[in-house]
Amino acid sequence: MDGEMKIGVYVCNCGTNIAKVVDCDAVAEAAAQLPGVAVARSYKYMCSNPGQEMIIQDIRDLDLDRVVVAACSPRMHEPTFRKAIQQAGLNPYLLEMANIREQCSWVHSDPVMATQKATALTRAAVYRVARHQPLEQRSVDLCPDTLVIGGGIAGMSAALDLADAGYKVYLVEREDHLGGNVARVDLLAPYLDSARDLLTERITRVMEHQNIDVLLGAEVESLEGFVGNFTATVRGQNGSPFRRSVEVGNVIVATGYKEFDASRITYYGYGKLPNVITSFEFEKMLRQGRVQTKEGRLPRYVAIIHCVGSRNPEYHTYCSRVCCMTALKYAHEVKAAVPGCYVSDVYIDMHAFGKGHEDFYRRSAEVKTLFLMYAKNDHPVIRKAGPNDGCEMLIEVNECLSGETIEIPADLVILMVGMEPREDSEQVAHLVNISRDKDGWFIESHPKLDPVATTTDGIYIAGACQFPKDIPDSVAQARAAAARILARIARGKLEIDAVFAEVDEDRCSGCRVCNELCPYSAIEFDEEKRRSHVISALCKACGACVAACPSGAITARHFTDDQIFAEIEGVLA
Amino acid sequence: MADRKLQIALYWCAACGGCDVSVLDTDEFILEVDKVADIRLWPIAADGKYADIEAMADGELDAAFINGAIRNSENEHVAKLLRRKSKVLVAYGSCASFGGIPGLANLTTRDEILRRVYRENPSLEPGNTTVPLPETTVDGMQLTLPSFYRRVYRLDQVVDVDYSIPGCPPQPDRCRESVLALVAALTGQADPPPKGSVLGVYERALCDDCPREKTEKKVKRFYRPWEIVPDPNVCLMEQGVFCAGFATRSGCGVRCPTSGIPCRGCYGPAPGVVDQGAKLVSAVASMVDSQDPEEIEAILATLPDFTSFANRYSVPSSPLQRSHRR
Amino acid sequence: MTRRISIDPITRLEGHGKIEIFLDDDGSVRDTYFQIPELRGFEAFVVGRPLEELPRIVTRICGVCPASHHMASAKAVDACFGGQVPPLAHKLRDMYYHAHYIHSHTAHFYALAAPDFVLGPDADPATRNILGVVHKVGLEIGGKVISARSKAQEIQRVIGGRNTQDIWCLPGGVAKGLTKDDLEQIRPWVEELYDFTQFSLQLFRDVVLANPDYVELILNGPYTLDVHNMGLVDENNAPNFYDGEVRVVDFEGNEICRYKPHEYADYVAEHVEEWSYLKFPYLKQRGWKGFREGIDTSIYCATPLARLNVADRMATPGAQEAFEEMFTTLGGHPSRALLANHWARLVEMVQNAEMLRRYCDDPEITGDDYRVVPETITGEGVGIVEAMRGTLTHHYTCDERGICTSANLIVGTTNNNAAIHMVTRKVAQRLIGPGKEPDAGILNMVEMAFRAFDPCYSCATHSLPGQMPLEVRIHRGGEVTHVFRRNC
Amino acid sequence: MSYEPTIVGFLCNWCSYSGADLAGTSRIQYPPNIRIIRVMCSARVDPTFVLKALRDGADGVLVCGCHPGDCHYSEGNYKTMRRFPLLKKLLADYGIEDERVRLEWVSASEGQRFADIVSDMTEKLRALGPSPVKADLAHDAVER
Repeated sequence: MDGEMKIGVYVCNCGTNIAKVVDCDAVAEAAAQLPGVAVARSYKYMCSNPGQEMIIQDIRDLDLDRVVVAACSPRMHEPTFRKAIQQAGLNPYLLEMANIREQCSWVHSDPVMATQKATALTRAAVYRVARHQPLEQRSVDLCPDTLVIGGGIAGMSAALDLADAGYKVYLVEREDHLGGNVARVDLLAPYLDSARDLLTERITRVMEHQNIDVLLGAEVESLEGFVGNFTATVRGQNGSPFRRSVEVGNVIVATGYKEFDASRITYYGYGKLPNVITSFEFEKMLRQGRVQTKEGRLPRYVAIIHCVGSRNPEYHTYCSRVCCMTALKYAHEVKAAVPGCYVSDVYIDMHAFGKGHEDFYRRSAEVKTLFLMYAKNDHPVIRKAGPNDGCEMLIEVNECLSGETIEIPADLVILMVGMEPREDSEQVAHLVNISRDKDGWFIESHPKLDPVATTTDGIYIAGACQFPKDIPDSVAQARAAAARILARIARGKLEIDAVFAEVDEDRCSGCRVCNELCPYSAIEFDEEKRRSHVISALCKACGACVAACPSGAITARHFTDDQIFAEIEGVLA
Repeated sequence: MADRKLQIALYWCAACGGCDVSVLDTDEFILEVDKVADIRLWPIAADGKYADIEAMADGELDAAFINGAIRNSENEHVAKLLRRKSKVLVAYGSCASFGGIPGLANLTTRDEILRRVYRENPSLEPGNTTVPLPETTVDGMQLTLPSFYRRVYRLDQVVDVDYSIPGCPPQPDRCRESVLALVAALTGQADPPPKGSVLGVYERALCDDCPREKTEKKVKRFYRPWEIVPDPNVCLMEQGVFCAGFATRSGCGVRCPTSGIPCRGCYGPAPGVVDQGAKLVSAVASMVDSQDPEEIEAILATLPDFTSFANRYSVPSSPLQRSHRR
Repeated sequence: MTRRISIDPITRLEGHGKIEIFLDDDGSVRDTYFQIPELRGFEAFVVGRPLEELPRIVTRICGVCPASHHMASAKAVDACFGGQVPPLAHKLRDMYYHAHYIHSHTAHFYALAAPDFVLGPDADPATRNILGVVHKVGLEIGGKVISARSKAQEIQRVIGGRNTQDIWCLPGGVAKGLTKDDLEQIRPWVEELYDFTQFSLQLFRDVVLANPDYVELILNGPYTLDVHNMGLVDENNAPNFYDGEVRVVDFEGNEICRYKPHEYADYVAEHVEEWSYLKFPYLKQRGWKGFREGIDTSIYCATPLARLNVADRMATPGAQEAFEEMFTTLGGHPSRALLANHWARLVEMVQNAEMLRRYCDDPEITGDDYRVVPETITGEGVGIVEAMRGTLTHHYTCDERGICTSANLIVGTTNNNAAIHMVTRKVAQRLIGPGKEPDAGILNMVEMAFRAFDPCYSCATHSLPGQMPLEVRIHRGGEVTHVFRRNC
Repeated sequence: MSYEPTIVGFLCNWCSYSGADLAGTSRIQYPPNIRIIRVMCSARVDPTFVLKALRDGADGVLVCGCHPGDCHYSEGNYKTMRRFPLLKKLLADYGIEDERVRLEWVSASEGQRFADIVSDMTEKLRALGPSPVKADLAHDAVER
């Protein structure tokens, strides 16, 4: 078989990312000696246009029939190079990548060992690609309807874009009203516009939109099927209890966040001191237009404490990203509500990275807000004030900038509680089969290049369920998800990976070991023929049945025993 | 048939004789073979000398059928001799094909065997310290015994084999079919099967021919054959009785499972399978009905000595061998 | 100067062996060694296996008499599991085993032994085999033999699901029973076998007894030995192949000892020689006295003739007749004429066929009570049956889970190891000597000595895998002057 | 000369392989002794692969999958988990030391964990010495 074969091997230097540790020329030279290799080159950036051109030219000039690219992780650029060789008329599955960056040059420092390893990985790729078969991409019909889980600002924004484009959307909201966490907010930083106005516009459009089916007080119970053809069961009791199943092609998860529970932190006396409240409780006061102490008096001193539950090894190490600007917003709103009230803002760092944020910070300083900086590991201490102190509480802060210990009066203390994943995020992740990071936020497919998709095809994430976000970011991600789905719908048919398992009926003895194994029930048993067979559209190519079949009657396309054996021989040769 | 009678030889290496009996069990068929072929060598039933074979021209024999595993230099010597003298060499039976039951010796060591036979043995002569030696001299008369290989090999691990006919022993009707096919090929009446072909077997595993009813393979415990009187109509595996049938090539006539005895795999792995044992690992594990590591361990503990079940006839065929380990 | 003759390999037996004959300068035999250069590992590699698997592993000790090992093993395993076995299971196993006897004896008598008598000891080696016999006696008789042996195999298959490489016995009984349909299928075959045993006796009379040379050879040839006899008998001292007590009788007919299976180690011990892998069993209470004949020797044999020597009578009428006819011809009971073993086989076959008839008419034989699930594991068990080639002992121990912790096997042919060594030497000394240069014919006569025992070295050498062909080498002055090797 | 073990790693595409990539993007260093082969799911790892890797000269084999409960294919890793005890029995009977074959759960966010596992396994295999399989096969060739 190798006799006739013409394999091209391309070793990427990735600038210096690979080349600084791995001797790419040596790897290419070694590859050139392997059976079936017609050409082996080392080049600065294989993924660049000239790099791809080089491959395409070689395929045409040397009529290569197989290509190996030794470069970054296939999870990064496999699609890129598949497209490239496809342009040159090769079947995209006649490509194999050797991961010599993420799994070699970036993790090893010894040039000799690293080069040896890169050579072995490349050899394995050559052995493997020699056994690749051209595979037909499968295309299935795609249901243009979309399921959006979560009726917050992100969910609504995504739903509207899809609906405006003329496609059906099912918007499922657990609460009996839309709006999510934004509905709990009064004004919005940094322009102090009204959250209600913002929402009312969205909510009315959503409720009135003929393409949007809003299911309030409802939850998604189960999600079956695969990209393009999901079946979701929605259960709810908005009015009378109901359960309905809807067919959708894609799903957007926009389930948002919950605020940190301040009572987990004892030292701020939340729950004990009546006038220590959380940012959300203060928002409520603002919306009701009654900024006052529990005793019903107007506060003369308001203190705002940042990073409650955030950037703190005991609770959450991350920054919740919206609290700083919200705190500044409070300074303005307090002054507006209680003229002459003194506001002190006790912070660790002032994160003002967003558009207009820095100006907003400056403007807040102008309204005479006292800014006090405390150190991460040295939180302010609140105690009840004495009868002659003329205030409810006294807050002791070791102020970093002045280096002095400062005691400030407070009638009302606002704790800027951070964001954390909802309690049900684990169930949701399981429901739609996506992963969560160590804090419980949903994991995107790629942190930089693919921030709205997930590892499960057809499932997208938007808004603060992925990580703390402010409204602009949430809306941006939501509309990005909508755009991704629209692009997919526009293509009409849905190209899905040609990789799936097949039963050789001449080898299947009908023992039925595989029947129970498939997580997608893709294996059915034909009682007539007494054979098992795989419904390829349902198969996600995990290969569990392939390994389990005692008579080797099941083959995993593109992950055949033969190909993996070749890879084993390659890395060990 | 052919104008010239075929020249064939039957030989046994490390075998039990069951393969030769399976040839006798083809009954009158032997007389048919006698019509078209001269049996130049058949130790169990015919007189004939090594000298006769050594005197033959290379390739003078049309076919040699060798049963038994390779245990010692003598086995290897004769196997090589017959290879040289024969146009076609056939591994006959499971020992020649996979190593067979004698191959279970590869799970222990030569020292262990000698210890158990000549040192720790309830019927040994009291005070015995003697162990047989490769070379002895009894008052001037020198006597030799062959030394033995550290492990058992299957035939194709020492000589080039053209075809194999597995089974312990091969069932007589399979044997007839295979021999007829070969005779046809050797007399130019049919194209020879591709080299390496396994003859006298079917493509599919035993379950295909097993009448027992199969539904869902999920078990909470395994039963050893002595622990249960199984339902005669239901798949033994589904009753928790380890049966290698689903990992074993059919051809035997399913005689064991239909008699209430689980298959132990004598017909060898399905085509293309590297190791029967490895395949049984994943297949059997797939049936374990639990997700709790401890419960999984507990369920699997009801299946002791797994290896001798998974590789009952194929230890010498495993990719792993421990021949030189103490 | 010593000259050396080797016959290698000896043929028409199961397994391999080697005979070394040392000649003095004058050509007289100085000594002869019967060596078994083969050892297999069953005692070692059954350790660690679940006990109930053993009856289906040890059958590979010998594929010619697998049922003997299957049964002995099954009985040893039964004992390890507390020993409750329904009576019907014992009946079925016994019935099965009688069919197996006929298969094995037929194969030996016609395929291995007959050539020497039908064609003659010094016939052309190329024709001296079963096919030669068939050509000589004609296809009709040949067909009879083939058909009978085949039926004997088929009966086992119908009763136990399989023949060669038996699977059927489980602790506490057998895996399947015998249906009425099965029984009706078997019945005519049993009749055919009975007729066949009568036919075979007649053939023996016509071919052997009608030939004075053969009778002379049997009665007064070198093929006699003053050693004792061992065999399994029932309470009436009739041969019982599947069950009973082991009885040892000296060559004058006096009982030396009688023991139950679990007592075997008190009565039998095995001597080891450096020049053979095969051990030499002897009567333990007499101690090892070397390879010596005589009334006080500790050496015995366990063969068909030995079994009939040990027995006072046969268990069935037809067999009793044949028994009496044989010993009258041999000049009394017991007999030392080893070649009579061939005749004894035919006598035993009559009992086998008559027993099969009995079982066919036993109303209980098609019952359902053929298996119990054992409740206890006692940890140790011994099983003894009469294999065609001698008393067969399997002795196992196991742990509390029923995993084998040790195994000891004393196999049929092994019992005869010393006797075969001695008779071979005796025959060589008688036939080779000054002026009597060994030729192929003479050496075949040497081989006829052990062939009488129907030795099975695949069996006997169960203790390490790998087989060597038996050879006879003629030594002179450390030089091997002739090597006679026949393939076996 | 000092011996360096070779480890063949079978990593599931979704969690463990991404975890190994993350170790890379985070520049977490670990010994270069491992050669990674990507499979879609740890459940694709046919025990035959492990035998073959050892046969072909690997001193150790590492199989990594998603943490139980987190499998991209919902339960693939449980299937792998069930196979391992039997595979270990088989390997032990062929004289393969326990440390040579490992099953570990590594998520896409556990780059550090992956690196630690590889370092630890490399250390253990260095201490254990070369795989006996290689030696046996070499020995077989010259003396039976």
